[in-house]
Amino acid sequence: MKLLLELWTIVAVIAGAFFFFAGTVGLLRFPDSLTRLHALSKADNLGLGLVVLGLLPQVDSVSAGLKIVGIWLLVLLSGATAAQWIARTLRQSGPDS
Amino acid sequence: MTEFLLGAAAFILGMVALGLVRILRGPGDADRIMAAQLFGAGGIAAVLLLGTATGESATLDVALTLALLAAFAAFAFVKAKLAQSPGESRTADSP
Amino acid sequence: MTAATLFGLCAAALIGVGLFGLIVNPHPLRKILAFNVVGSGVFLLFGAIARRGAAAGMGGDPVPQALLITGIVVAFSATALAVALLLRLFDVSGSVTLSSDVPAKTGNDAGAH
Amino acid sequence: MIEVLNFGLAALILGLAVWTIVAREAPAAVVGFIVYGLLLTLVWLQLHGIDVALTEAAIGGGLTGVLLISAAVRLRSTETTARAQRSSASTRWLAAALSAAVTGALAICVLALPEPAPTLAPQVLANIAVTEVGNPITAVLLAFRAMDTLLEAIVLLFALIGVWSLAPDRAWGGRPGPLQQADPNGMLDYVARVLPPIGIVAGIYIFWIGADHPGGKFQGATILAAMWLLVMMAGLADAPPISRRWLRWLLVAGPLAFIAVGVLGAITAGAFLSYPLGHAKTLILVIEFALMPTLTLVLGLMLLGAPLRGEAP
Repeated sequence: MKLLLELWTIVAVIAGAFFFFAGTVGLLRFPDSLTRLHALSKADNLGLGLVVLGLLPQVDSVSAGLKIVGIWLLVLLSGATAAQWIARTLRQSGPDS
Repeated sequence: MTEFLLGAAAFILGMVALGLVRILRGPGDADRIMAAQLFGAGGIAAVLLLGTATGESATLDVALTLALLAAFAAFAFVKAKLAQSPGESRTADSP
Repeated sequence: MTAATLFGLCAAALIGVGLFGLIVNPHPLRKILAFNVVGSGVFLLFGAIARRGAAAGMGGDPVPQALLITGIVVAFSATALAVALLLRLFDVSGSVTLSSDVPAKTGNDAGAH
Repeated sequence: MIEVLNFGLAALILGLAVWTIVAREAPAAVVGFIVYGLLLTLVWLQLHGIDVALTEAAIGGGLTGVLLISAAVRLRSTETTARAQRSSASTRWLAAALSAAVTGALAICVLALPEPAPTLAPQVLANIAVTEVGNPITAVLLAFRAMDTLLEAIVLLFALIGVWSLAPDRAWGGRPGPLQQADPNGMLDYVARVLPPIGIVAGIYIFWIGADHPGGKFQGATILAAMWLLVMMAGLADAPPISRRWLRWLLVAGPLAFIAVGVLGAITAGAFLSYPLGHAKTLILVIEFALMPTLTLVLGLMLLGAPLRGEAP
């Protein structure tokens, strides 16, 4: 059981790290600001989410588990809002502002 | 396990740090803010990984604070930007 | 190399970088930024010294750490005051230059908004 | 692994500091500085200063970033003139030499620090039981070096008065910050309704655990101030006019309570700011509770800047 949980942690954290990698590649390689924004929102939502899921078996109390899930939800909320807002300035003034 | 978590933290930090090249290249301020956002998410992930690796539960509160304030700079940036062009912001406000 | 020495040396470099920016950057906002870099370098140096004082089961000497918290908050208030001064100068004169040989824009209503 | 991480952090921090100095445009430099604040938070964790990391996360990464990015966007038009005034090559070389000398001297000092390092940790540990708080940082801030904290609260208040005093005459007593229009269908409006309740709970939580675990009033107050700002940014509430009596009272309540406890100590325990035996924790809590609203208001109002509008909303 313990081995299984450790395996879960390793798989999920590696998957999360992969999304951060993908987000960075997108941020660097995509041609314009809106596509880059798209790549970025994948990274902070899924990357952090998978890391949080992976860490769940490793935390020492239920409250700590709830706390890290809450942290993820907070980042989802504020990240999505920030992305939408950045997109709004882009639409308004063109990508090169 | 500890080594793995530390390694993952270092890897994620390294990745989002590469994304900081966007801050250097731009071209716009919005792209720079995006790089900072990505770094914020990566930084929170790294803090969580570090905290779990060291078993220091208070580290989670640092991540909580970061998560609460992560997007504030982006909000302030957009607000200031919209205030610069008040005429256009009205049209952009309509859904 | 221990973490304390590494970040102590890093702090020394930060203070140098910030000092350079403080002298050569003509824009006052950039001077405020550079000043904050110097400040964080000083804090980091202090923090490295606090880390070296780890004893009695604590990860660092709590006295300098507590002073650091005080310092960070006071540095923020100084930055806020400096930015407010700068924005007021901009509102009144339309420019933020600190040198007297560049004529400031005149005829602008004080604090017009 | 931990060495790799530390070296990476140090290299990144240095790189971002250089970027903050050499970037062509101020907003670009400020974004670099925001990331720099986040990295410093990680460094504080590596240096075992969790309380400091919390403060840096809240103030260095959060509030300072908001303050500077708004100013940088507003001052955009002034940058071209400033660039024209670039200092001469000789000045730059002199500045570089001076900076290198300062860095060199400090580096030598760092490498020559005495071994074993002097520390006050054992003294703190020996005396912490008297204060009845569990977090040594809180014990230092509010008992062993309470005078520093008192003066800090007063300095913050003076800084706010300084910011206010920059108001144009006609706006004195009015509302600080620009007038924001609410946008009922916008995302910011949504976040400003959802996030503050969570943020307020989190802020009070960080404040509350400060007695026994890392956390405390500064960090908690910063989070509360940020939530207040978010509501004002979204246009859901307007900033209060600075002439309001309740506002003035709340602003001085914290320092006044602190001084009152100090005077009480002078009467009952023989010295200013010393606590009578057995009542230390109660008095520390009184001070913290009184300082909390003051700090929240001071930090929030400082970010809003000088009043620019009349009393009318």
